[in-house]
Amino acid sequence: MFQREREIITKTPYTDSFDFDEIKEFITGASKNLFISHKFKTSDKILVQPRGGFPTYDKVFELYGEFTGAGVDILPLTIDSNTRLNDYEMAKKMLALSEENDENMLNGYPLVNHGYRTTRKMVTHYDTPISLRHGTPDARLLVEVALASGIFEIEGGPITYLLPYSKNFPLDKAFLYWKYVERVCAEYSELNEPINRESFGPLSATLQPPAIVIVIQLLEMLLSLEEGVKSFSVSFSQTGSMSQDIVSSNVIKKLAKKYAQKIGCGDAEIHLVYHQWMGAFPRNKEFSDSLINTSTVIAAMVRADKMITKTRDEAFGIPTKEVNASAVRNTQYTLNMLRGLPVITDEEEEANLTEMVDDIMEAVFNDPADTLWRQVFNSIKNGIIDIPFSPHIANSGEAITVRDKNYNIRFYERGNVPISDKCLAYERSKIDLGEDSLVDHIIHDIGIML
Amino acid sequence: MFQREREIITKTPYTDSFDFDEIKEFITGASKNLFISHKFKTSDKILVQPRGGFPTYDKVFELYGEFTGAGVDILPLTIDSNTRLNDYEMAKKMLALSEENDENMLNGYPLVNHGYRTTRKMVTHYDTPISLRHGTPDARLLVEVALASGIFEIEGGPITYLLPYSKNFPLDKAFLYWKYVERVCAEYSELNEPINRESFGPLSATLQPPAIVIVIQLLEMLLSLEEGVKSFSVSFSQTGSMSQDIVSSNVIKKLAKKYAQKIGCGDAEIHLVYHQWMGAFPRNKEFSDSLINTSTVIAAMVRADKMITKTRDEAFGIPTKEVNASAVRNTQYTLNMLRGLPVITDEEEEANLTEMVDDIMEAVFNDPADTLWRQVFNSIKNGIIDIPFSPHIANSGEAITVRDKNYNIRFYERGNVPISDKCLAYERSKIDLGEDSLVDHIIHDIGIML
Amino acid sequence: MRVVTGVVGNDIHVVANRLIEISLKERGFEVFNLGVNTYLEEFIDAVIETDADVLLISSLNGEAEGWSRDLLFLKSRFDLEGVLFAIGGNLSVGEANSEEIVPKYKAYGYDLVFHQVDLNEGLDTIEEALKERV
Amino acid sequence: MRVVTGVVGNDIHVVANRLIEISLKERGFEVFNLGVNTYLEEFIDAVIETDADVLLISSLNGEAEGWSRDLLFLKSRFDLEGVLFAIGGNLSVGEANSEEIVPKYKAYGYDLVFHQVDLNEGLDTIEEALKERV
Ligand code: B12
Ligand code: B12
Repeated sequence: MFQREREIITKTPYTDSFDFDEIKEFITGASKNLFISHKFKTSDKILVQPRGGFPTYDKVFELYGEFTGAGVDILPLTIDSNTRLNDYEMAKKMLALSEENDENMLNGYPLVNHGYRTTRKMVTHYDTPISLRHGTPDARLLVEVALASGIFEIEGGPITYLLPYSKNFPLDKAFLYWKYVERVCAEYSELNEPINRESFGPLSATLQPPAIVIVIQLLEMLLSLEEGVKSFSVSFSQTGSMSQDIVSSNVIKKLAKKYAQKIGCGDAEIHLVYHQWMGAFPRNKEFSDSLINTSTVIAAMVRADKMITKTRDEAFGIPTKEVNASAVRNTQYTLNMLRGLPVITDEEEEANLTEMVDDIMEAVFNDPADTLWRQVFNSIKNGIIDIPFSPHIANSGEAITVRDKNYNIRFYERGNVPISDKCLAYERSKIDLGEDSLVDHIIHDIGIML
Repeated sequence: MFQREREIITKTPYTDSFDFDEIKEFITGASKNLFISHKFKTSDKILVQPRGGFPTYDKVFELYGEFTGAGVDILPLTIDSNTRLNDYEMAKKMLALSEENDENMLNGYPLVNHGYRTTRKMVTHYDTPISLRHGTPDARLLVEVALASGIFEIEGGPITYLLPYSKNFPLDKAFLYWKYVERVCAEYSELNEPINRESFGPLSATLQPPAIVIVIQLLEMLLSLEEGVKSFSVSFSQTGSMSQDIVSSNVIKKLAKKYAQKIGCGDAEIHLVYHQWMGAFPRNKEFSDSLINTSTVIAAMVRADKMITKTRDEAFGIPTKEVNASAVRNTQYTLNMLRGLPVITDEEEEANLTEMVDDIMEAVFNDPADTLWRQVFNSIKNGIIDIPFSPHIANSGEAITVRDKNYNIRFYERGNVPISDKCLAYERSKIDLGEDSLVDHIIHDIGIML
Repeated sequence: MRVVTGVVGNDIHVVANRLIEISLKERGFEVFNLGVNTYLEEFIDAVIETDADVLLISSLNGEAEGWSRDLLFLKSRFDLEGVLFAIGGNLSVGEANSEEIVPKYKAYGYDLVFHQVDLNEGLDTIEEALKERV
Repeated sequence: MRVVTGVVGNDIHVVANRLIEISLKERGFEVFNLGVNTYLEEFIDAVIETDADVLLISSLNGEAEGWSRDLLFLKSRFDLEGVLFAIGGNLSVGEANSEEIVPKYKAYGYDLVFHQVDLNEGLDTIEEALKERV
């Protein structure tokens, strides 16, 4: 049945024809070096992964060469935004233009159009784990092509790739499409080292409250483990407050273990990924360097297993390969000097955050629906899960957050998010709007790194 | 008597003729903005001070303009190395050459040759506190000229400007010359806001054990407070280990208070200054940027009151004013994003460090000499105080330090430094030379940031 | 004054869009915000439907050029003489400078082009242009 | 082979000097290390006293040029034909490149000039130069 579905999905004029037997054989015999799950096990440093993707094969090949020279740990394959919205026709057109004119008419690699036979050459050539970065609500075809290419880490999830990345895509479909992705990953995980799934914690990267981020991370983890995935990464991005990042890290690590055990999946490997600042970047490139370096120090402080880097060109556009590779080199330099960092805890903040997360999780589990994905689906619709600055129509957008004077992100309005009065009071007690209107305060808080 | 001495000191063909009455009047009426002691009181951020000085007046004036544009808090006036060794004749010759050829033939500003009348114009023009950075064992004339110019922070001390900065200068003389400096500072402190004295914690900037650094900081503080100075800054430079920096900061803050009270000077204001990495810099300028920014983060973590910056050109030579100003701008940018940082303590390490410092201090105080400076003098001669990599003949150089795997600096040999067997055992228990010879290990440890 | 705004193409960067809506309202415009992920045809339809004075398109993710190639054709099908066409945000993939970008987009049919220009600065320019038209 | 070394002028950067002493000894030289803060006359005196084959001067703090102007004069007063004069470290105030620095210092009377050159690389070159002389 499932195999039949896979055949239908993969049969399209936009990609090359699928030979599932050959793919199975390829994965079974694939080099361990292609599996990030293996690298996590065998490395004791924070793995460094940049972002990056160009329209043409040659440009990605060169990009990987640069990254390798800079001491990269994990290579990225960032997909263009047309492919993300399954607009393969537009992607094709723009790819053709990019190839003809040697100009980048796409903001990433149209993997489906390139196909797995071509892409696999590049993957096996570099023999380094590659992570698929996309933002696609319906990633079924894309993930099939990725796995067949030898890309053994798949980022995303039904919530994290929907709420920040889409306006109209139907929520329930996203859950079902991602269920498909989880199942494919789980199946292939039995052939060799496990395929790693990673959730996308940054969400819309703007004033995201850690409680909601963690809830979404936990839920996507559970949805994935349920289907048999054995290696999963939860993630979040720099909040703007080192303290809040440390608190978030401590809480998410503790709760990921707890909730995985709760559904009998305590055997799965759970990792923590930290994203360097994902919000609006300064237009002064030296400031960007400072920001990025500070992110690196914080990643080390929060004891992440992997960190995803930005570049000094972030405010301007897709970075050149040289600039991108420099960011990797500089990050590795800094990580190498940070050793034996202090272990930090903040009992009060951790208790408050844990309580908020547990309360929201409980509300989700109390939804009367029969499966977890339907519970989550309902919880988004009724605003129990609600993120600021989502373009998606299903997201209620009633929860409002602002920064306190230490730049911690706090709930100002909880909307329908079921955090307790006590927790809300705690959050609000930290806020001081001063003379500003709420809107001005929020505009300021969006731009703290400018 | 003392005034007579001052008249003799200041009567030299190398500087302009002193009018003490006028100087007194000037200081009495001087703008509060020139006093760093005042700025410490009225500011709640880490003050940022670059390094810098050029041979000619015009170049320093331009440098200050750049710094001001970059949001500097404290301006530096770095003195050339000939003046530091009282070789005013050579300084004069090189200043002339620099002025004629518009080339920098000196590595700093020959303040004595320029004189206070000229220099004061610049000082009052910028109306920002200036810190005198020199490294001079006999700084009597230099400090007279500085104070008369309106430079109201004087760095240095009889130990910290001797052991790292001189080979043959007689130790006892240095103490007496600095006693003179302290007395002048104390006298002028009564006219307006206090003159701030600052000790130079980086010493030879290479594998300096925190215990010794702190002992020297405390002793120079005591020698200064004894003479009536009311505002003093202890300092140290980045060790290479964030944890060790935090431990050092906690211990030095606690002990500075304790020892100041012990001599009845609990009313003096004591500040903490942190130096960005003072050791060998990488020749990759992006790495230098990363290193410097990491230093900034650590400065915030150790809750310094002031931080002294380096530049991306450190490995190459005296930086241009533009590069130097950029470093200030970037540092302020980073500091501004670091708020509400966690407060960190490490009881075991702090106890060990405190015990070592107290033991050494006790040994100094147990010296039979009748004054503190003689006790310190004897303690250096007999190796109770002993720093690695000192060019000075009086420094015994028997204490040997290496880094542990977390880059903390540890005693490998204590020489004659009176730390207990227990503490030495603790220090050595952290060291693992591995396959390396001691020399190779030390060479590696010197170059960790390369 | 009526203004139609939104983010063109498959672009879902919503933050600027929210701020633009707030700013336009503060300046007294009647705002029809189509939000992110809006195709060129939808913009044109909305302009006609609302009889707008200004069409203010944002693009952040580098897609704008691909979509703008059809603008002249669409414009030619309706009488949109009185409407001010403005586009702003980040108008290229990768770093580019305005000297190159602006003429290119003007040729595509925009009256005002703001590549990496501060929002308030851009809105000031738009208001001035509107005054001149009257 | 006998080598006199040290740091010239009022320069007190001692770390390199310590490493140079160790490296020279490891390479089998008989080393007379005058340490930091050594004037040119003292170097020349030591070379004569020890009958050295090499004078290896370091300078880190940017002073070297000021002191080196007297080298030719000092050399002319003694017969130092057989001695190899080498200088290395950081040979200018501020950043400078070797293409400018090397000829300048050669004109001052040095046989080998190493501006911002790795120590081992420099010592290799010195050893080769010594072999050629024999
Ligand atoms: C946050 C963010 C995201 C979030 C967006 C969440 C959301 N739904 O909004 C997430 C993480 C989901 C995301 C996704 C992607 N992003 Co994004 N993102 C950013 C980031 C870091 C900040 C954007 C932001 O919110 N800024 C704050 C707002 C207030 O500022 P602003 O957007 O710049 O808008 C101001 C000005 O542009 C101007 N302006 C805007 N419109 C107009 C119009 C007029 C007329 C005028 C006068 C002015 C004006 O005024 C605005 C307000 O001040 C930017 C980089 C940056 N700028 O720092 C990249 C960036 C825009 N993203 C980029 C890309 C490529 C993507 C992705 C395709 C892939 C990826 N790299 O992940 C996907 C896009 C998916 C899609 N379908 O579009 C690129 C675009 C590249 C290019 N143009 O060359 C950027 C520049 C990053 C980069 N350097 O690669 N992104
Ligand atoms: C540590 C340090 C200090 C310590 C020195 C402690 C001590 N007594 O040794 C302190 C803080 C006291 C100090 C003081 C000063 N310093 Co300082 N210091 C440094 C620093 C950061 C590291 C030097 C070091 O120990 N490096 C480690 C050793 C192993 O490397 P190295 O010295 O570069 O030597 C290697 C090579 O040069 C080469 N080499 C050296 N000699 C030779 C010879 C030959 C033949 C060959 C082949 C190779 C070779 O091999 C060596 C080993 O690998 C450098 C900047 C840098 N390099 O990162 C500045 C630096 C050398 N200092 C500088 C200056 C100006 C000063 C001061 C005048 C003022 C000031 N800025 O504080 C005073 C000098 C006082 C005086 N009278 O000389 C400048 C020199 C400027 C220039 N040349 O344009 C530098 C470059 C910093 C800067 N960018 O401004 N300093």
